[in-house]
Amino acid sequence: MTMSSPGKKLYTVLIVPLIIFLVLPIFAGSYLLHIMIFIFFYAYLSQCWNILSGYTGQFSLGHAAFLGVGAYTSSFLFSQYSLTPWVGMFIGALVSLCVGLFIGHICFRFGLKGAFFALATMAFAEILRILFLNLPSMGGAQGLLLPLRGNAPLLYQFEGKAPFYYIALIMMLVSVAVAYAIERSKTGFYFKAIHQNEESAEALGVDTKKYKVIAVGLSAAMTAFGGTFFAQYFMYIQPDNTYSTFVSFDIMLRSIIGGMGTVAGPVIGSFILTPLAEITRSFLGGKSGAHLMIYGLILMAVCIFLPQGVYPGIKKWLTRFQSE
Amino acid sequence: MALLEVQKLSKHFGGLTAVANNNFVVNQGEILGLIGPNGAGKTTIFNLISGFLRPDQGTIVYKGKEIQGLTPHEISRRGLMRTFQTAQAFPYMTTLQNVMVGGFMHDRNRKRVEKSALETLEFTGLVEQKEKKAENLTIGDSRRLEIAKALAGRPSLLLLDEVMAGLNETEIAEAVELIKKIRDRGTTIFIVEHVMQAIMSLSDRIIVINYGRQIAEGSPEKVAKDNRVIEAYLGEEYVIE
Amino acid sequence: MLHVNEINVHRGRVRVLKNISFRITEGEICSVVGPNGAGKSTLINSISRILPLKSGSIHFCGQNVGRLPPHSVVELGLVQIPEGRRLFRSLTVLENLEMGGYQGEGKRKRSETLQMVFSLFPILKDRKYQCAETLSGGEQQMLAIGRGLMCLPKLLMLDEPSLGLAPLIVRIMFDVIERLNRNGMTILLVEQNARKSLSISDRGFVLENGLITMSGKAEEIASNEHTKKAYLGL
Amino acid sequence: MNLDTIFQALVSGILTGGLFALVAIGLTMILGVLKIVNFAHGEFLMLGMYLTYYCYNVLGIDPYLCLLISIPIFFLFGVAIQRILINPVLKSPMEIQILLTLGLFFFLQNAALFFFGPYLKSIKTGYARAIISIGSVNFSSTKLIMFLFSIAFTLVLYVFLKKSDLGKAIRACSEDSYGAMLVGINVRNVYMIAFGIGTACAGAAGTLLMPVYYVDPYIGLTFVMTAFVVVVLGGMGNYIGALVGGFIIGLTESLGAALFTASLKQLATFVIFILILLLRPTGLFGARRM
Repeated sequence: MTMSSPGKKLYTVLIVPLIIFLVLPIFAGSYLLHIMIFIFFYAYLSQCWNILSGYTGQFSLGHAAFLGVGAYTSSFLFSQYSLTPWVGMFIGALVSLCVGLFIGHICFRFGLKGAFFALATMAFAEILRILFLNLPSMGGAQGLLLPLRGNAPLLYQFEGKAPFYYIALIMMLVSVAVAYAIERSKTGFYFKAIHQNEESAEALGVDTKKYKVIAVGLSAAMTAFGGTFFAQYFMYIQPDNTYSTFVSFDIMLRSIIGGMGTVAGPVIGSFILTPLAEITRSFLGGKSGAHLMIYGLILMAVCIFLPQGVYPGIKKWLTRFQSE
Repeated sequence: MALLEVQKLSKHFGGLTAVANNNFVVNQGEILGLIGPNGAGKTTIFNLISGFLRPDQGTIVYKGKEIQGLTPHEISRRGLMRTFQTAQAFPYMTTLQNVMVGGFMHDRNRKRVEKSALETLEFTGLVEQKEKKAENLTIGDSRRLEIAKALAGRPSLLLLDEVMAGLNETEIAEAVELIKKIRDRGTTIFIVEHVMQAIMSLSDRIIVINYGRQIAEGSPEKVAKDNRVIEAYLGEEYVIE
Repeated sequence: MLHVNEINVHRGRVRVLKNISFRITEGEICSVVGPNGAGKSTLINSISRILPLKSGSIHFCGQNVGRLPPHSVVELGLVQIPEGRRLFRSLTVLENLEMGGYQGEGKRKRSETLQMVFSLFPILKDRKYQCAETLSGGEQQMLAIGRGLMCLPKLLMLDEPSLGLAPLIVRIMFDVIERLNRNGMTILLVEQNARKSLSISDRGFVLENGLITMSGKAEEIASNEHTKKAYLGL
Repeated sequence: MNLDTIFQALVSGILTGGLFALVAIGLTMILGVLKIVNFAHGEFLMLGMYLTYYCYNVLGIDPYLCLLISIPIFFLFGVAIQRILINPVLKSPMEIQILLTLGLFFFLQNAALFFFGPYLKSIKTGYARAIISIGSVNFSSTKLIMFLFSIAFTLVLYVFLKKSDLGKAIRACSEDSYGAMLVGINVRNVYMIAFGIGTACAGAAGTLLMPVYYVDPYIGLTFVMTAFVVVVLGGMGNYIGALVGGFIIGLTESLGAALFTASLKQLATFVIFILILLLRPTGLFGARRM
């Protein structure tokens, strides 16, 4: 479906920006790098969301839960036991995987679907947020301030933004590769089959419950790596910037604008929305709320006028480009 | 030899008895027809056998093992597959991809699955539609796709639920040929159908149900002459003529 | 009374009705015969304005209804009893009937019509305060017809009124249809049970693959070799 | 913990429960009739509070008099929103509908932040401090008024749905919109009216809440989540269920607050929510019944 048999021209279309991305930190200033990091970072997170919600159609409104679990696990282990976040992020992913499997298992065991599943995920994230607000050992409402160690690559701490830039870029590329691999595999076929017609999938021998739980678990574990990145980049986390429902919205918005259930959607969406968010934030930042108002308007406009996101349009344009 | 044996099968919805104490067998290699008025419980029987509903009572024995209580995917993995009354394809996948979903049941390898899916499309006469999205198929082709998806899972017993509804006569004739071809490859078939000329020419035996109860069973000729069947299903006037 | 002129109707990309034209004269029963998926329900739904016309026009009592919203079509007296009944399941029998006389003339004459419906189907009067979903299949079909009658139809379109009903109830249904017709109601009937519906009809036509392949007197259609073989099981 | 504290919590829970019921009935009407999960519902309540705040502080209108303004305004607001935003997505997949109301949620919340600022606002009426005491149990008169109005509003709505033709038509549409269309009900209008009524419930609840509580732009999310809990508990589209569910959640929250710390009471709400979703997705009283 997506990107099936890309022609040579398509590769050139992709290789040019990739080279630009690789050399960008040499020329770019810190502000541009910061925006690029955010583009990659949100593309990554949104791709994780997309693997669950875009492909299998199980709509999560609580991905902040997995981001938060990842961020808190690695940060807690780092600040309390001086465990390097490079290891901590895997433990975070493991914990998040368990949380995801737990949520997925109990939701699907009881046959939660559609809006009910969405509401349940939102409630789970809220539960975690309230819980962490009330856990003094996790910093409570004040949050966790990570110990500064200067330029310490082994501790996931760097001077300057370039290393973060490359990490975010790699994360984005890996997530794209994972999505691409899934899309072409049996698992991907099953995910899409579950999305489009669960009953029929079941009749064709698909263990729909199992595959849905797998999707939640995979997506949760991957999202947790994003959590660690977030914590290391800002060196500060609190329940309201990790577990909050707005973080969940931020994560899913990119996929929706780009195109759910497509490999390129989250990336395209992030390239559109993240700079837009940054620009409106810096232009209208003086008045709080203004840029998020625009967010809301964009979201409503997308639902009414472009319910499949911008990807189908871009795809059409690319096919024309290839055939020329 | 009995491939599927149903004993004392019953199902109630609230106060309504959908299936009441049904007993029948599907023999290896035959085409068994199931007819009855709308709402008589035919689809309920299919749903019970394929695991989409749990029976209130009774046993369903397939290949010598009880399968009631198993999930639908477990049952289909044992080679008992079904189609749906309203063709239920994956609307945004191509015809080929639709069939591949069924093919992945026995094989992970994408290339091999694709190859055998193409063979299935060839067999069902859909190969020219392979790149078409399922939502854009004609009624006739979407019925074929419904069969093709199930065939990709290499069933030993195939339950066909009104696959001819809405087809014109040429299409019905083609569908009859296709079903015969499937049987000749060794798949046993259990079919629900309202199109009388099809069910009469296809079936080796026919079971007739009304209000969830079996009212007749036997060869097409015998069933067509049965007074109770005429009264409940074929229409009263048949008695006179 | 009803004049359908060269209508084309699409469902998604599929052209379901192809240049369909026919007329229905006041006081007759007209049957539509044809296989599943030939477009019979689509035909009724496009007359009811549930489905949009791609081209063509529909006139009812001299008025162009091709652009009216569905509820206005009902107000004109062009009423459909849908396949599958579509009752308001948790509303009582009485409330269901009241909803039939929701607007215009139907609302003004509500209590009169209600008496008429109750005399036609006495069982509904007994079950006045019961929820619709507690009725048996046959009673539900009676309620569906009663609810349609509350709209004061001039032309009543019935989509598969005998679907899934026991033979005895089917006979009652056909009796009611004949009685309504004798009292002056025009009826357009879509039925799987073609033999029965043709037997009470004045005229009929055969709809196959979105085309009218035959039309004429009901007896002619019933005795035609092709229809006999295809739809009458002879 | 003595008996008085618990009794106090019970009374307070019932009083708050009335308001929850009013919010939830609006939500459940939109859900039952239009099959739309309206995430922006809490924002309507928030806007209702701001409207009341400014009516009182700028125009000097008594908060309860303000009901006469807020109910029609929010009804029309709801009608407009249905017309412009909801109608285009009525036939879209569920995800798109959720996203649209999420977008509206975002927009309204941040519009409030933009225009009204992030600060907590509350009004001080003359009667805000009037305390009614029964034995050792004290409660504010404003809370009692809020409760009585909520219950009255809910009952009026119930009678309207049960007895009037339009009310029956609304129920008919929520049962089978296709069937409703075929008996001559203008389904598009019914959708607008139902959304209008649902919005008006939230707006009225906001007005009633203003003398009791503070408002800030973020208050909507809390209330919409609580309202979802109530709706799911009472059974989707079930009006009496929403009323009873409102009391249950009101009691749970106030007892939770009495027994645990205040911030954990919300936790209790969400945990109950998930348990209900899992164990009784049709709610305690089944879905869509009057």
